[in-house]
Amino acid sequence: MSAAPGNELRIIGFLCNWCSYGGADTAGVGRMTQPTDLRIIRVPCSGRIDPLFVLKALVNGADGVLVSGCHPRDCHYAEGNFYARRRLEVLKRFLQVLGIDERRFEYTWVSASEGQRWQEVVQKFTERIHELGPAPKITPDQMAMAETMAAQPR
Amino acid sequence: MSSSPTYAYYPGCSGQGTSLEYETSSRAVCEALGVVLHDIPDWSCCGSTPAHTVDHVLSAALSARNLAQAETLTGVEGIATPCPSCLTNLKTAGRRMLDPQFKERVNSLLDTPVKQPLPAKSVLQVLFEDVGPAALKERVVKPLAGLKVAPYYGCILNRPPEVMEFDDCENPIAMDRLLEALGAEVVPFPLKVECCGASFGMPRKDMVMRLSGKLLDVAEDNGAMAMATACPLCQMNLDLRQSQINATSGKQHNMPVFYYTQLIGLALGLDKRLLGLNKLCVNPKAALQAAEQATAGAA
Amino acid sequence: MKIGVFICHCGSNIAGTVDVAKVAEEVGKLPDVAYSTDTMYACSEPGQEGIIQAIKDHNLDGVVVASCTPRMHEPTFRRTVERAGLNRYMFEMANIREHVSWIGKDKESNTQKAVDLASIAVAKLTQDRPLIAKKFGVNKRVMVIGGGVAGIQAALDCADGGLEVVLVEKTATIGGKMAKLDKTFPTVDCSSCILGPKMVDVAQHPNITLYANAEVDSVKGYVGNFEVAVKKKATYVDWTACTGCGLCTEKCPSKKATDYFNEKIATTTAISIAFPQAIPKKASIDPEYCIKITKDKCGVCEKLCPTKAIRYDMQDETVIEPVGAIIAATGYDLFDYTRYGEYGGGRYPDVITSLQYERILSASGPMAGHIKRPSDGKEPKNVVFVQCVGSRDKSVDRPYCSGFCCMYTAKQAIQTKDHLPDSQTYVFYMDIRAPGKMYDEFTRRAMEEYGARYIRGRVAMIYPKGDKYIVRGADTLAGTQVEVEADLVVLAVGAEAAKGASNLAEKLRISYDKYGFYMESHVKLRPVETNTAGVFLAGSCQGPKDIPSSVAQGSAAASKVLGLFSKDELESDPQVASVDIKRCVGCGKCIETCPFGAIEETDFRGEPKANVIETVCQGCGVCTSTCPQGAIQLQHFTDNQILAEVNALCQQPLVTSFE
Amino acid sequence: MHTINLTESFDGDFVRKIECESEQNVSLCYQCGNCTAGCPYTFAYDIPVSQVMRLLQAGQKRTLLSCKSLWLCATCESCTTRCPNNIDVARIMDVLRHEARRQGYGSERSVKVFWDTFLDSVKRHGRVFEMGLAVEYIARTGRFWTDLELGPAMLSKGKLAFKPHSIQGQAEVEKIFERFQQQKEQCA
Ligand SMILES: Cc1cc2nc3c(=O)[nH]c(=O)nc-3n(C[C@H](O)[C@H](O)[C@H](O)COP(=O)(O)OP(=O)(O)OC[C@H]3O[C@@H](n4cnc5c(N)ncnc54)[C@H](O)[C@@H]3O)c2cc1C
Ligand SMILES: Cc1cc2nc3c(=O)[nH]c(=O)nc-3n(C[C@H](O)[C@H](O)[C@H](O)COP(=O)(O)OP(=O)(O)OC[C@H]3O[C@@H](n4cnc5c(N)ncnc54)[C@H](O)[C@@H]3O)c2cc1C
Ligand code: SF4
Ligand code: SF4
Ligand code: SF4
Ligand code: SF4
Ligand code: SF4
Ligand code: SF4
Ligand code: SF4
Ligand code: SF4
Repeated sequence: MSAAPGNELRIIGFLCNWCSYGGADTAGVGRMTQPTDLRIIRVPCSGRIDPLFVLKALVNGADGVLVSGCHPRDCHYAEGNFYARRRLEVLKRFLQVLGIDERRFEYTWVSASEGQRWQEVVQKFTERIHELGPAPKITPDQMAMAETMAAQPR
Repeated sequence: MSSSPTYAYYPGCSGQGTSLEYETSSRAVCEALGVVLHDIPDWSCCGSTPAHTVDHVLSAALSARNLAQAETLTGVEGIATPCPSCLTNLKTAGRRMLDPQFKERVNSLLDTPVKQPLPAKSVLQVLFEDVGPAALKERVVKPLAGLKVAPYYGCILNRPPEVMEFDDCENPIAMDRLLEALGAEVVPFPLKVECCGASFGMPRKDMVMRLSGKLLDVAEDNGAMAMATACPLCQMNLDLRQSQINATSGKQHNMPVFYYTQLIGLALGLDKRLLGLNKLCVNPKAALQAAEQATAGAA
Repeated sequence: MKIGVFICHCGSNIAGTVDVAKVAEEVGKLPDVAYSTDTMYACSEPGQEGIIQAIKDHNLDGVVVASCTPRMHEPTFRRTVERAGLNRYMFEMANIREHVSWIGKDKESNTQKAVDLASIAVAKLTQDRPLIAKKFGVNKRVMVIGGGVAGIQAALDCADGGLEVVLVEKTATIGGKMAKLDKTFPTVDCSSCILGPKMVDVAQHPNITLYANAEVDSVKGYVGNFEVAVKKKATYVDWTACTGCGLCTEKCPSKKATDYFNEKIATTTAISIAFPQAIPKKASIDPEYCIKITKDKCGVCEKLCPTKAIRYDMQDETVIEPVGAIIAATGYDLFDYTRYGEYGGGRYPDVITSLQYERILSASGPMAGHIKRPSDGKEPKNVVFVQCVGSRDKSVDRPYCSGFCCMYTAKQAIQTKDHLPDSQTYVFYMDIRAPGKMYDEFTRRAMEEYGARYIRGRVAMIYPKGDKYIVRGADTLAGTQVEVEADLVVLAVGAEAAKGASNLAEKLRISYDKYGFYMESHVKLRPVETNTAGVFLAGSCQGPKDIPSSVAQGSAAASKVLGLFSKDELESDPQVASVDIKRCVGCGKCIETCPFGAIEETDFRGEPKANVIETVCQGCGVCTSTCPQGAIQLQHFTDNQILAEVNALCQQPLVTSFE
Repeated sequence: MHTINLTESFDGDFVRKIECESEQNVSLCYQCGNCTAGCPYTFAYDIPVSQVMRLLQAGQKRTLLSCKSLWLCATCESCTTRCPNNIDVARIMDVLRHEARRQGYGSERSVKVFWDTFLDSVKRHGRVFEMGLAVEYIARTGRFWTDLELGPAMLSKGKLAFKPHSIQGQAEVEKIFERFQQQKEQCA
């Protein structure tokens, strides 16, 4: 199931502390085996996730980025995930413009009790990234474009 | 509805012999109610139970030949069949062929491969969903008032629910509603989905005696004058073998066992020859007359 | 910067599938890492001492521990570094247990992943700044939501501890399920004799304000300072005037109203008092059945009422209650057994639920304690109990054990024999779950002394035969199919989350599992806390529980609240947003998006600027991702801190920086 | 009663094969007995269906493949419909039958011969020829037809044809059977 050692790809996860990070913990407590590619960065809320983080990760060599927050209506901070959703939708379009395969980026919802769901999410996303293979190097043009975008007021 | 519901029709082998009257009455009722049936050209046997006791690929392939034959028809929304056993095989084959690997294996046994299996329905489902009790009621010319009937669906018409996807798997009501629309009195029948003994009549008659005998007992206990079925095997076990059952159990059942399509045909006033009431072993005359008198008396 | 890194073995939990020494070695090579080692149990006494010693010996500025989830031990280690004189926010954790060793099988990959995770923690730490918590005042009032036995216990304990308590109950009376029970296991003593006095105490306690027939509408604020809007639903009777004399209920001509208290086995009058011992003992009108309200006729109760309490035009009313803590005690509801078509799906009158049977057994119930069949009022001879209905059944999405039904079934079998000595009981069970003091002995007594015939197997179908029911099951120990002719069948229906539980959870901002039961902060270590500070759990809202456990949890939740309120001030979490005045252009975008209204506009030398009200800010960071200038930064999760982590993971250097 | 040596007699390959062919996980069964309780044929079985499940968990190949119950199951789907663990028990019964056939078992001969005769009829005619089936069945079992008294009734009602209903595609159907013989097992 996991990529052969040495064959791993760079997958970065941004997870909200209350729901999805807890869900990943629950999966761990349940010993639900997962591919090893993913590295998780913990943030308080999916609303804290700046699309720029995702963009930077992809531009700087990540092969995939996974964002996961609380289910709609279940946000610890009432509506942070709602903001996240809106922003990340916009980001998907950004990626297309930049010429980055938008399938390298995914956002999803997993609650703290959903260990099994988390396992499935990781499994599927990792498989997808492996199907896409290592991300192509970013060209100087793309880099410049990303920089312009990063400088845009949000 | 703008256009008539149109189906590829799979009669099933028993319709050519042991359940001729089911076959003719199903066709007659469909025609009367505006359901168009196009026979699947040169259909073959689905293999029934024996096939799936050998192998699932073989069983699916026997059904799949008919699925492929049905694909030659145009303008049909699916396959309709009166026989629950054929239906199960058609549905199971279609469902399992969603798995490309399985489909591949099945197609490799066929001369003409299946492209996209058509959805299959029982004639009962077609009549219930495409015509419906309300429309049926309007067409009744000879209400069956006074006929106390136990509706018996048999074990596989609705089970397992994930495959059959029609009506309730413990307490189906489609036939109840149609019979009620005819004016018949549907008696409570708790064994609606209990098995009758299936195809064990020849090799293990004892099992059929016991299981079908129990169905007759419970129908009678609940005040039924007749039973209605939707399955050739059920009908045969309950009707043809009723004398054997009586001989084994010492009981005196005299319970006519109709196909529900025969009852619909009666209420619609269809040509008696197509309904084949004379093919029933337990003569239904007495029950039908009693029902008529009961209503006449009440009126 | 001088950083110390500690890679925990957690016994074999981590070390089993991660080469911890290698991780320590690799991370030790990072530029800012001054000290790196592995440690057996980082959280244990020697483990913590080791960290403190290293801070002192190596003059460390910050510490990274790579071990279990920060959701468990982050507070522990923060205290550790604080004891060594560091600011507690100069600490980071890498989760190499739940996210590495427990989910990956390949040691090499795990080790590499652990190195990466520890490295991002180091990267983040290089950007960390000391943060100082502020103090704020606490409103020492507590709200208890749900007036079952757990809520009652929690309310009484808090009130006895000197706190002001607001108890909110959805129905017209407190008491919950326990009020409906006749007797209770394992002592078979009368339920109302235990619960009744407690309910009276609630009514009479000077510190308790009771809102019955009320529900929580919305919750604002945070620990120490919540504001809860409580909707008092119209009862059409002025409860300040009603004395509970019951005259109205005697004369009301509308007698077909649904009797929820009696689990619908009886009907009641349109104006009614749930039961004689109800608290509050006040009448209320069911508007669906009141002839005055539906047809503008009748009006009998208004004429009769000696205190002129009837108000046909009463409206719902909302009150705001400021409280410092909230205890959720909303209990459970019963599984809807009509989903089992094979048991009749609700069509058979003498196939009833266990709770209906309690009402039949109860001396104050509709049958005055005489066991009679609902269909024909006859005394049953053969009574069959079916366990695990809607429990331990994946096909109806209820895979869990409801915990108390084995016990109450034994109780009901015993009571059946007590009431009807000539009766015979049968119990279909899969396993008997009776792990408690005197519990197993109790179920054994049902068999040994009361002759209950226990049959190990599930029931496949129930159908009527004459005026009896055939119950067809299996006796798996005998390896046969069995049939019992029953006069009455009692289904031990399982427990599921109370209706509306998930809705309330969303208001309280607490988590719930896929069945709607509330999630505790930690199963073993924090069983009555939630992940939302100031919100606690009691009773079966957290999962099915019998009365002893519900009461224990009620008391535990109360002691947590008393502990919380033992301080006059609480420390605020300094992980809040903060505005860089120089960068802020006063656009107000952050003010618009903050879900908590924590940002206000201030005037700074004639220019509008954003200002964060620290006590209101919850630290979500939505504003930080909103601000076009990068002017408002969530402390401890700033753009630079998170980017440092991203950077540590990516090979190529960052294109832009925010500074 | 004899003692089963669970370590020695456990046949893991057998369990895996049945699981693979039936696409079911037998360890999901917690032995509630619901299948046995609902099975209309329990009275005739030598091993009730829940115990079939149990013996399957225990990898008891020979006991299972030689049991009569496999041949008496009518695939009525009661067990599958009601299993609390959503196990397709009827399919497991079917798959056990397949394996029993392959390994040469057929403990309820009358049933097996009936089914075989049925399929031969399909193979030969493309559709079942009921009269032919009956005659052939009697010939194969040597049993004088127990239903003889039904013959006249059926004939007089026109329900038994003397000639098979052959179809044009008979050869196609025959080929299905032949190609099937050549196909490799999926979970071997
Ligand atoms: C038939 C049967 C017999 C039993 N017998 C026994 C026994 O003998 N011994 C034993 O120990 N246990 C027994 N139990 C278990 C017992 O009922 C529970 O342990 C106990 O009732 C749990 O108490 P609770 O306060 O947690 O929940 P509940 O009793 O369910 O109380 C919850 C309360 O919260 C209210 N509420 C729900 N939602 C809201 C909301 N949104 N807002 C405001 N209020 C709300 C409800 O109206 C209710 O009053 C039995 C259970 C059953 C079904
Ligand atoms: C093999 C085994 C495995 C288990 N696994 C689990 C598990 O996985 N999960 C789980 O939840 N539970 C498990 N348990 C149960 C668990 O051990 C208990 O729930 C838990 O230890 C109870 O804690 P306690 O504090 O009540 O008692 P104890 O752990 O027994 O602590 C009592 C303490 O009091 C001290 N003491 C005793 N008498 C005196 C005295 N007179 N004066 C002063 N001190 C005294 C004792 O020395 C001891 O330190 C397991 C139990 C066993 C036996
Ligand atoms: S710190 Fe965490 S990982 Fe280390 S021993 Fe303690 S519980 Fe285990
Ligand atoms: S409403 Fe009036 S009559 Fe009814 S109980 Fe209250 S005081 Fe008595
Ligand atoms: S007005 Fe309504 S509640 Fe009052 S007595 Fe009449 S029906 Fe009953
Ligand atoms: S407590 Fe007993 S009856 Fe209830 S779900 Fe658990 S095992 Fe079944
Ligand atoms: S969004 Fe940023 S710039 Fe605008 S007011 Fe808030 S802090 Fe200032
Ligand atoms: S972090 Fe920002 S958005 Fe979130 S509560 Fe604090 S001020 Fe409001
Ligand atoms: S019903 Fe399902 S779980 Fe129960 S014994 Fe049968 S197979 Fe096992
Ligand atoms: S499918 Fe077979 S085993 Fe299952 S209940 Fe029906 S006859 Fe019994």
